[in-house]
Amino acid sequence: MNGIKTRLKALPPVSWMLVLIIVIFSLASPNYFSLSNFRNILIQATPLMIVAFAQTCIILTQGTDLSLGAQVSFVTVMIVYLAKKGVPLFASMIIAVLLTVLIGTVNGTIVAKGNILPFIATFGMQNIVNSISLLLTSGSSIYYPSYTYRFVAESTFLFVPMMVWICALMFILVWIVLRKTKFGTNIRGLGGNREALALAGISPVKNLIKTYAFAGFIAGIAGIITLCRVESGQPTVASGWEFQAVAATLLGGTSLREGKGGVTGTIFGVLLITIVKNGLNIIGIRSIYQNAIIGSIVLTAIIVDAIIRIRSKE
Amino acid sequence: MGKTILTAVGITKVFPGMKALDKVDFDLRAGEVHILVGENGAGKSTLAKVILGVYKQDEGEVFFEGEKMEVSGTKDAIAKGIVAVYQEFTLIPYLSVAQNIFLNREFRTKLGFIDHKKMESEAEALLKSLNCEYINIKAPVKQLSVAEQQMVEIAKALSYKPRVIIFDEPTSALSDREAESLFAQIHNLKKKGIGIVYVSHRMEEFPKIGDRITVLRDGKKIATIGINDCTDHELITMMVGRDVSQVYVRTQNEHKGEALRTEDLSDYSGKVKGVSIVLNRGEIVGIAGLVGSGRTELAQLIYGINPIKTGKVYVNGREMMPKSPVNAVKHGIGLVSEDRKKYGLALGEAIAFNAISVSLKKIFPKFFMNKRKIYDIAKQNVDQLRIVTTSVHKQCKFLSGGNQQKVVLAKWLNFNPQIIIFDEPTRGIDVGAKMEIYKLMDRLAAEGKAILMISSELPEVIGMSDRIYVMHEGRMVDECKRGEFTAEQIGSRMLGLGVGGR
Amino acid sequence: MMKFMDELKRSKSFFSLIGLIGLVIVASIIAPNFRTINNMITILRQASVLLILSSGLTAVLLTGGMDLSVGATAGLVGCICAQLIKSGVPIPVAFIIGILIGALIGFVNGLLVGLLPSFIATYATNWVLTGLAVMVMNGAVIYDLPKNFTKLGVGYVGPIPVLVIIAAIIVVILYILLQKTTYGRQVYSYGSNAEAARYSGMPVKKIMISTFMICSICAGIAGMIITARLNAADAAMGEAYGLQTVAAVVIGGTSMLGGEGGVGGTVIGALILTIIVNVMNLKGVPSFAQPMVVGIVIIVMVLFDINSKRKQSQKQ
Amino acid sequence: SAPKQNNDNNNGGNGGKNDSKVEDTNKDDGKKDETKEEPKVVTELPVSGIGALVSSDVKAKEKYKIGYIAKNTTNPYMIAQAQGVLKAGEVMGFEAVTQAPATADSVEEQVKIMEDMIQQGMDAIIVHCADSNGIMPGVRKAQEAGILVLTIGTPAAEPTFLRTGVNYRETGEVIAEEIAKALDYKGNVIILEGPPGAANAIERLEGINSVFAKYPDIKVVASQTANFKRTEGMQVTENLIQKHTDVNAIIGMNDESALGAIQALKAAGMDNVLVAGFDGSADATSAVEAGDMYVTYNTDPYGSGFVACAYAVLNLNDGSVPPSSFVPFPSAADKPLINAETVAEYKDSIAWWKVVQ
Ligand SMILES: Nc1ncnc2c1ncn2[C@@H]1O[C@H](COP(=O)(O)OP(=O)(O)OP(=O)(O)O)[C@@H](O)[C@H]1O
Ligand SMILES: Nc1ncnc2c1ncn2[C@@H]1O[C@H](COP(=O)(O)OP(=O)(O)OP(=O)(O)O)[C@@H](O)[C@H]1O
Ligand SMILES: [Mg+2]
Ligand SMILES: [Mg+2]
Repeated sequence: MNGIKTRLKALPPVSWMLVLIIVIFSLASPNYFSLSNFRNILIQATPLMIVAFAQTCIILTQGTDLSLGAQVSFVTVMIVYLAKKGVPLFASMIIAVLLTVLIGTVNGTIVAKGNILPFIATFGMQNIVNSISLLLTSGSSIYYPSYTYRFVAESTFLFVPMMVWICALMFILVWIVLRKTKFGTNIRGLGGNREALALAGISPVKNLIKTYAFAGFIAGIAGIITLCRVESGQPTVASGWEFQAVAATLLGGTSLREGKGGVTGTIFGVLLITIVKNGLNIIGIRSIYQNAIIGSIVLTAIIVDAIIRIRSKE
Repeated sequence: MGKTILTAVGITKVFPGMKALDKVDFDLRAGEVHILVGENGAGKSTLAKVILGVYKQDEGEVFFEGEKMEVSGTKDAIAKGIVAVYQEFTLIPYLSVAQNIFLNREFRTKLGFIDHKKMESEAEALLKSLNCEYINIKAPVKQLSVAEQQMVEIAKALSYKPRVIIFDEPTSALSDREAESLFAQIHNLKKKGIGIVYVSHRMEEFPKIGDRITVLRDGKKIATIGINDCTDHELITMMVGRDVSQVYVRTQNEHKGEALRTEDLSDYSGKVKGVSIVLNRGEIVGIAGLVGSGRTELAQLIYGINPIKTGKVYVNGREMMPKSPVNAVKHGIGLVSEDRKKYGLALGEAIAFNAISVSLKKIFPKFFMNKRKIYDIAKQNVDQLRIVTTSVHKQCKFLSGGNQQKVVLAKWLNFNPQIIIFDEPTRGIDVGAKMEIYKLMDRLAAEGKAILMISSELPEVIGMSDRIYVMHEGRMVDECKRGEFTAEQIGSRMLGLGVGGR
Repeated sequence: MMKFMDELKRSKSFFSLIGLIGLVIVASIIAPNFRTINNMITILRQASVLLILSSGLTAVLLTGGMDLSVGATAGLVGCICAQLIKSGVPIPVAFIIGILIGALIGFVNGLLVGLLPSFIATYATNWVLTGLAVMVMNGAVIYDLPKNFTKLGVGYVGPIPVLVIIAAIIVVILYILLQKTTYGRQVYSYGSNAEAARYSGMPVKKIMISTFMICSICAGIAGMIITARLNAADAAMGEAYGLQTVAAVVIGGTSMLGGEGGVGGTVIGALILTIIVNVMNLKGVPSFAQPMVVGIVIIVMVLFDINSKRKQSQKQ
Repeated sequence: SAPKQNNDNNNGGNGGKNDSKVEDTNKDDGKKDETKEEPKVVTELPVSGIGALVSSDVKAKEKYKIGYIAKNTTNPYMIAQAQGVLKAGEVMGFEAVTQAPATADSVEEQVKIMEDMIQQGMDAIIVHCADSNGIMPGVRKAQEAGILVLTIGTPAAEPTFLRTGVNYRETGEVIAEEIAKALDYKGNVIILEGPPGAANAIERLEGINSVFAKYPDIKVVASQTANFKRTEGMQVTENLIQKHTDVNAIIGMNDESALGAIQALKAAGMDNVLVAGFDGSADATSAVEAGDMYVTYNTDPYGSGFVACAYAVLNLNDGSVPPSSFVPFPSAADKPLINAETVAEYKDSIAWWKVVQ
């Protein structure tokens, strides 16, 4: 019992705001509080959620990866591009993910060996990857129908949508990596004290590269999921997700400094953003007000969160 | 004492623009404590890091048990059992104590995952052997106090079951009690035949643990001698390269009226409880106390860093509300903080810019500035305080600790405040620099400035102060004039014993 | 002369300058039309908005902060200004209101940054401001502004576009403010070590907030100038500038960690970005490939800059 | 009840699982053969007039809920289209809900909005697709939930109940012909393309190129993207006229980029270059009036939204279907060109943008 209480207390403040927002929306619209809508929300949250998992790993190393959104778009394009060339869909998926791992590796190498701040290095990479996606598609989307998409995006297993299962799987993967492996320890070390890692005989450079590559891998999976949702190669589908992922990660209690935080909180951050968007649509707020409202809610959540954190420290 | 296990021959290490080590020889025997002393920037840490493989030497070689060591990061050293407690913080803030101790040597379960349980129980045992069972093994080290963190660092080093262990100023963040348990541990290690290199500026520690001493000066080895073969005085002379007859300089002078007074001062964190002190012009007042007794917080309250909960501060008899350092500085108060890297200096900026950072508006009241003038002022500071540097354009991060502290002092001298609070002004700096700082404080007092000095080195407090306040757990528990009490008496007051006085 | 060269070499934007010169040489060789006076003026005109935005942002980056909301601020202020002018407010008044709104946005950003990492605070305000711009415009586009206003964007004084003059004035003001005044020194001190600046009795909150205000005011001016140049205002017009501005500042050698760099470098950075796009258009590089070139240039420039700077500072 | 789905629309995934409104015409569950009859076909356009003049006699029999999804909230074009839907709701008597993605032109968010609209139990969804392929999952889900899906402008990859809005290829052809004629079939042309991947811009471009291909003396000297934006139209033009000083006409893939080109030309003092755009926006109208723009094309978003609603309501009322799955509106037959001759009338009575202000 006490265990539950402390666990509840350990949840980031954003989780409480989440409850509040759900209550408000439920009161505002009869269509809101339904099982099917929550399923809907979970499905909608999945791609961003997975990207945010990747971003969390990067933020734990005191970095940000602005190329994640571009990587996701790139994967949707690459898979379809290859499939159209006759490569089996499954093999295309593997190749595309390997390519994002490669992109991540390049990112990591520039950041670690070139001493460039991740923000700017990955911004450069974002441009490059975007370009590649556009060149591959000549700018438009490419269509390659397959039943696989629907299997991933629309089927359920034990009453839970397949998307959500995949998301859960990715969560477990990242959680285990961060919590139960040496690599995860090193990720925290990269954010917390790089010197200490080096002195303990761990190569910060190698681990940084590995982290970006790992993030690339996760982004690759997010790309596959996104492909299944939009059923076509979309060169710009995920632009801006990297920033939303940063916001979600920070809302979830991961800090831009010192390797503090983890992937659990990130879930709440992503849910907040998704739930607000969904709710505003369901209660039918005019779209020209939506951006201002979503932005204000995210801003408020971040401020409240910061104030609570500062208070609790004092 | 055992046979020689580690030898360094003719080590030279050049950093851009300077020679940190110049053909230094060094050797360590099994079961001995070999103390390394020298002024700031003498090259002690550098030597330690060359031995560990952190730095690649430009000349010379290091042998461990007759075998030449490779320089490839710390890997080789760790494999051979050569480890260190570094001068700088080497923990990872949001990993648990246990994870930090076993960093890169994590226990794994059969599946290859980290075995947190096993690491925690091992860590617990280790800390117990250091009398630190009160440290929470599962907590992120970020939540520990500085002293506790230092003990974790030590535990981490010991966990390697080392053959050679290098301590680089391990006690500078520790209280006496913790230092004692470290010394006990060192004696244990000695008995087990482990070689220990011990770097420290605290000379009173040497006889307690040391066997031999090597003195470095300006990157050169001056001598290696047995601990009983020289006096403190001789040692200091070797370190600074000139005769120093007297460490503490204090010319008596008249006190010319009250400069600063606090009444019943308390802060929100509860670390300062109803403190009332008085500080006169021309006087040096020392505050003695244990680490954590709230002295720094008191200084910060007066200086306006933290908000005051209750109480008042008077400057020259007039009440002032220390809302922020801006306000304090306006009232002529200066603070030399205890952590120069964090609060004292912009390490990435040139010496010149640091030196004028407080007096910017005073030198250039008309908004526009003139860089020539800044450089001229800084050049004067460098000459006057004997700051060792190639130019005033040099970034402060390339200076040694003592020289950095002098830049901090320059910054206040240029502003010329009437009240100066020194918080641990000589922490981690060498005797030569220390003495120069004492001289400076004495001069300032003679000029009629009021000086409040917080220090954890009791001899320093006693040697320099005209009056001493003793602080214990946030309260001023005692006050005495110069010569009224012995070190033992003050020490027991600091511990909260024999509270009375007035 | 020697002294000048020395000073230049020591200056933080030395390496960006080499990059710019290299680029100009390459450009003149591969694109013959590049060297025409007309094209030079075109480049300056195109660079103007970016120059104004990035000079302002330099102040924020020097404090170690980040402002991701410049694009949205420009968009919002431009829209409001256009609305005001359309509804009959005199141009100078509208202009001043625009600047005030910019200042207000900067002030709010600054307050938030006291609480949150600037990166995330300004991302959130960016979101809100973008939304506000859409609300202000109600989805419409304002067009056909008075000639006196659009002159700011398209007019000439002699052979020189008014736009370029405005940008030059702002750059010079910021250069003097940051390099030659005690305020500028405080900004640098704050950026190098905010705590040390506070312990030195500097009004750190004011410094930090003021830099955000400078940045947003510049963004506001830029927004109004975009409006004047386009002779129209739409809610999304600032969008493309956000990250580009950051890139310009960083390519110019200003460190995102604060305390290092300056407006001089930023001018170079903004010119580099503008010239690259200009040359690519002249050479007919396909638009899909353009971001790739820009991305590579950003990475290569910053790599070059940072690593040569490191070597240089070690030599000292 | 009668099957209401258009016949040439069977592959759109009408699962018809749980709703009586849409039934599968392929998979016969044999329940009601006797009720099966040919759906009524609406042969005449259910509206009259274009632009602000559009009107209709169609009335909804019930208070249907019809959702509209725009591409963004920053373009007056989209706003006008939403207005058309809202106006139709008023005139025809149904509940209209309009939405747009928070991230401009994000098809992924459009899919999300569709999913959310399914939750709200819409009877019909009208969407201006940001991307033909990307919208498909949403379209399919909506159709499976028995919701009528209509597209305006960019079609969905697979047929839906109805597609309306202009035929982009046709608009391109019409404008290109107009320019070609004005140039006396010879000269140099610069084309300012739309955003990479925007289907409408691509089709429009095809239309233009197919016309110019017929005239060997007309040369397209440069064709670069201006992303539908005025800033970029201006910037790209500024750069291109450095090189192509002898350009005779510039065609922007929309009014915004064309207006940018006009700004650049003016600044460079090149005032005998013909500029053409598409959409008939307010600003373009003034530019035509002022003689800065040669011609633009009234793509009438307002009327298109209105038309789409009319067809949807008719179908919801009694199952009637449009004559084909693509009913262009307005089409060349509606005289959509706005040039010096027609601008006055357009501005006075037709202009769709008047509904926005
Ligand atoms: N990484 C480095 N780069 C450049 N110079 C350095 C570096 N590390 C040390 N130095 C310089 O080398 C000299 C020796 O430094 P070292 O740290 O060995 O001194 P120390 O004897 O340990 O002094 P302290 O008592 O202050 O710790 C100093 O002048 C210092 O400034
Ligand atoms: N802001 C802070 N964050 C983290 N730890 C702090 C902070 N301020 C003080 N501490 C630590 O808390 C403990 C109590 O410090 P405090 O400043 O009250 O003691 P003090 O009497 O000034 O002792 P000393 O100056 O000798 O460390 C010390 O270990 C100190 O380093
Ligand atoms: Mg040292
Ligand atoms: Mg202290």
